[in-house]
Amino acid sequence: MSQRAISIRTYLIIFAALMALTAVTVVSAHVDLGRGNVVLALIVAFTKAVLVITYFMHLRYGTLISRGVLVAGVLAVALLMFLTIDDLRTRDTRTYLPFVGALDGVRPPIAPVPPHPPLE
Amino acid sequence: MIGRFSLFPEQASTVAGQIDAIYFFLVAVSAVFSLAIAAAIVVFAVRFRRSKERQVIPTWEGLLSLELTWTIIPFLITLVMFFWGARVFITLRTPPENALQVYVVGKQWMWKVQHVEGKREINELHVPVGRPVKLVMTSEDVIHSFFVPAFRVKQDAVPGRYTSLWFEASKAGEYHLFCAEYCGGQHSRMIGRVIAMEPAEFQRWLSGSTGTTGNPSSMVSAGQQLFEQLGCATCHQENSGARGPNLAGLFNKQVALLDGRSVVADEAYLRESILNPQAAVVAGYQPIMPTFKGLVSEEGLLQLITYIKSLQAADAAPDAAPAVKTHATLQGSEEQG
Amino acid sequence: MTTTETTVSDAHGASGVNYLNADYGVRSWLFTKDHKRIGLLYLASITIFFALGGLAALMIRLDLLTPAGDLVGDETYNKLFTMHGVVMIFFFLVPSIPAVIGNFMLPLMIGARDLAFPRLNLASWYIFNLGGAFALWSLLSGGVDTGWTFYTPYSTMSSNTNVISAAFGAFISGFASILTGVNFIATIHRMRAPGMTWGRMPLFVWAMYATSIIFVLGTPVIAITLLLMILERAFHIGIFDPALGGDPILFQHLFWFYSHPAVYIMILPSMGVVSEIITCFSRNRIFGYSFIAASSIAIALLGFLVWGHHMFVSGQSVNAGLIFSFLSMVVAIPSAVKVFNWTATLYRGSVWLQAPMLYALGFIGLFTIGGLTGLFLATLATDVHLHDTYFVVAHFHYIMVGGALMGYLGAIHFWWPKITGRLYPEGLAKIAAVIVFLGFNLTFFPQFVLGYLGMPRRYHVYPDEFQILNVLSTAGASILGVGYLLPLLYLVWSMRYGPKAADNHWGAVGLEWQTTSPPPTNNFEQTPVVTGEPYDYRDPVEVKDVA
Amino acid sequence: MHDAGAGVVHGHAHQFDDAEQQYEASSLGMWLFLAQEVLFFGAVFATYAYYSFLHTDAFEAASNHLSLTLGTINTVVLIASSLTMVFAVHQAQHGGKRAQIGWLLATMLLGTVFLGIKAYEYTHKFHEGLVPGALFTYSGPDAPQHQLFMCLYFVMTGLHALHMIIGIGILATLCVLAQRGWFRAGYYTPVEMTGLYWHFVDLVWIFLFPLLYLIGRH
Repeated sequence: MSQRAISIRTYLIIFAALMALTAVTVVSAHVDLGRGNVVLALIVAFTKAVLVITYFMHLRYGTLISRGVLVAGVLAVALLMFLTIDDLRTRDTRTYLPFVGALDGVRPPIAPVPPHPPLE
Repeated sequence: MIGRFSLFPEQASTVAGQIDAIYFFLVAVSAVFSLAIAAAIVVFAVRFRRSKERQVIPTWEGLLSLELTWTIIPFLITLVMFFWGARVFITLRTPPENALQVYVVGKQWMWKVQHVEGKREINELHVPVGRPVKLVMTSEDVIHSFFVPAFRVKQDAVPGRYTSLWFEASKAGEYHLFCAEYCGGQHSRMIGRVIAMEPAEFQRWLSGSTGTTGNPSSMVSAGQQLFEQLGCATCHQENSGARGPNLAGLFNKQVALLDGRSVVADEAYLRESILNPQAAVVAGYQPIMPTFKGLVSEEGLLQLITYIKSLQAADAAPDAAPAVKTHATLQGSEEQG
Repeated sequence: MTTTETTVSDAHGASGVNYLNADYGVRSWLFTKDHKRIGLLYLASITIFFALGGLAALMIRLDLLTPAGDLVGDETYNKLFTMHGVVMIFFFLVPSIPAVIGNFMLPLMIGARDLAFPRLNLASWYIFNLGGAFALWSLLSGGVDTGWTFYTPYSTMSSNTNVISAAFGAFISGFASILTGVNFIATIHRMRAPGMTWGRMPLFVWAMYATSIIFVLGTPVIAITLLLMILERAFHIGIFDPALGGDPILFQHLFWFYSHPAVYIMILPSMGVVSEIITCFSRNRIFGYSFIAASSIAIALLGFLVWGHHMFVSGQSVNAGLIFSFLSMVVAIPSAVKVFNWTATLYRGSVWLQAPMLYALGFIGLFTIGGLTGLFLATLATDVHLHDTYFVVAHFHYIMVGGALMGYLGAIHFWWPKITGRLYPEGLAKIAAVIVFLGFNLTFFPQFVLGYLGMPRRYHVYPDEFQILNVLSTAGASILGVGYLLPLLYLVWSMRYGPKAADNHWGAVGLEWQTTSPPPTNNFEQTPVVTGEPYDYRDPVEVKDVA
Repeated sequence: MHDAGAGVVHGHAHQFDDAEQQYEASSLGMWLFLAQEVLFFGAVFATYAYYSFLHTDAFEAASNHLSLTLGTINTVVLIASSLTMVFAVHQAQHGGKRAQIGWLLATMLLGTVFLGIKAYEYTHKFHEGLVPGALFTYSGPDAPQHQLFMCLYFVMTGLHALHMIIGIGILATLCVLAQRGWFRAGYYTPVEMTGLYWHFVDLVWIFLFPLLYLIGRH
């Protein structure tokens, strides 16, 4: 087995970095940055992920194909997310009017039929 | 026309011609490529068939130029298909402003249509020729799909939102209406007719009332027409296997109900059973009758009741409560799986 | 020419010890770790499922003889076409070539002694059968009537048939294909024989590699989709429920994200098989090896981009429609390139029309029609008219039955001498191939016409004017049924009574033909060394005529 | 994947030429399995992203139902368990049998603590009437979207917890095998593969925590 041991010291440094990043993400959540919050949270999460993968999971010394497999998985998820949300984002109100929380002015013309009160 | 065998559907809307043009282009491309491949296979198989004496010397294992040609040319052809199809699709999906608006609600196994002027139809849609019609559709339960082959238009009716579809009938006549998205037990019976009429005739139909309330005979005939139109006949039939109780000779008779009560079938009972069928279900029948509240006007109710009163028992049929049905032909949609 | 030091044992498989007679008894089969035996176990399982699905298909076609659908009631018809869909796709087509021919031939073709993870391979078979048991249970206890697509909100809120056990069966069988995918990729990467570079790998191995990519990256998404649907139905929580702000169209997105690549899972293996058969029976080097190999990978990767063309009329946005339509055009090109390369391989070859070759040529013809009719559905304007009509049914049957199934039958016949050491009756096999070809076309070509006429799919009752075409289609279906019965009969017959096969009956050049037929448990005495390129049929190997 | 290729305890399985090939194959097999898991969780994250795009405000409000402190503690616990797992693999590499078992037990302990906190959170949600379905009694504004959020919360954290439970099970078997001396400096593949799996489960939580707990805090 090719000796690829990473020293204990490195592990502890990485652990400290992960803790710091967790603190950053929790603190930054309380600051109102509008859409920036989600973006920052994702950036921090990705950096933590990269740290864990390269050091804790030894992908630093991993083969090219192992890295390729992981990147392919992440790209597939990104593709799924991008195209579904792009479909949602570009739905044209002329062909698609969601009831829930939609344009308040549009009262559904065909009222859902309330049950008829029983005849006394 | 409905019912006449033909190998090609009618072109009854303005967009049908354009879609058929794309279709023929695609058929032509497919025919050319398929026949070319098939011919090449047959010719090569025959000309280079295996024979003992011929020494086989494979001469070439790849020509980049040939590979590029049969990559780029098919790609260009598909690009033509894409742009042409996209252009027509965009016109299909942008309803014109002056379109006549009609509301359509898909409900498990029927199409409920309501014109802006208040006229309502079930499984039927009357439209004027020569004027764009925009259908605003939704569904009360599962996904249905409004499909008129003669107009070449289709759009799913999705619960929880409106989807819309537009067409402009170019030829008067009766055309099939199908539900194209699988929606359960009677998906194949959720069909109907789209009747394209000349604008004048359409106006007359739209404003014409369904028979005067005055003389009873027209009331009975109007009632019968409403009875057919609302689809009551599909359940309330003479034969014993029907899904709904037999109405012949029912008026002023004692009726045993599911919950043990027994009432006299007077006008109030008939009216209540039409508007709120769940309130008094006849013993031995599934509570599957949909409510018609909001679908039939007061005037229509009176005509229906007059019609039911006019139905005499066919013969001295024993009026005992019908035996409890052992095998429910229509699975009650209420019990959850 | 692959010069191998293996001394081909002179005992031509007959008396020698091979994987079949190395060990006897039920335990030796049920706990085997030998990839060849697991391949045969899969062969048995999927043949049973194929019979089940085929029976449902025949019932559907018989019922559609009359416009009123007199054979069965509405609900039974819905359950029949759902069973036909679920069983044929999840339990026959997806595993067919990878799990049977792939398991058997992949190690042999790359000169390995076995797959990388033999125990996972056996676990995959047991998981597959567990999934099948759930599907059978849902069938026996009343069937499921949601269609193989399980669209919500019908499957979660309206159907009262046992949807959960059928969906759970498909969910579990997904893990079987994931394990197969992991096994194949690890084996191809790590266990190729010395000298076998990526450029010298047989094209069937390339096809298995591409299929495994989709197995690994696509199957988990269908697992989650079915799991969410099951949770929503079982606990009445509303993940896709419109009343809670859920979106049924999201279910369709998640479902088709796997299910379109799944159709490439079904066709890519057959493409690999055809590449092997075409080269062997035309004694010719493959035309454009690198283009065919690259096309397999391109199809696998591009296959993930195009799922939206199933949803052009489902309420998806016009913008997304344009994107998916364009990408669907791009994905059609690699398939076209393959078809042209196969046809070019026949040029100046020595075409020998044996049964496997008939299936391969049938595949090319029918797959071409299937692929081209796919363009009708990728083009936006025509798809609005054709979506959910019999045109779609005809299209995907041309790909799956005309393509994948013909390829599967071709593969079974081509490698039958290697798998069983026996020869099937050639004359009867050719007749069966022709019957299958004719019956298939008579069944599904009328459905193209029906489709454009506007007959919706999954209809138990249809207007009278569609009856003539439906009767034609049913007639074709009965011929097709006979066509499929013949191979079952004579192949089983040949297992015991077929004449012994030589080690290399067809004179092919693959590594799997260097070892005995049937091969020993460890595949090769010594690991072969590959020196030449894969399909080098330069000097004519004299081919013994069939007795 | 825990029994990948370990046919013969100290040599290598018959289908491999040498131990190096066996290790490479096992490692690639594990990474393929993790890629599949990325897609498995990815599909649920895609559902969550889709709905949070559709109901952004409602989801941010609903996120406040979750207790931030417990979420943060759980994140710390899980990253710590990753550290102890790395030490366990480290010891396995260097043949320290007792230390290796010690770190494995520490990892299992931290995993159990995580699950305990999770169980507490679930019961807390149950009492607050936030469990989706029939028991959902929250009736504030956008109640349907809150129920949808809670559905996704339970599905995502439930799946993650299930993977934790499987992980702890594998760690337990590793302890038993280590006790029996299966692993030595030259052969510790199962420990490393389990380490990869455990770190992956930690990674999922690293993404789950901000997306579920932190979106509504400002």
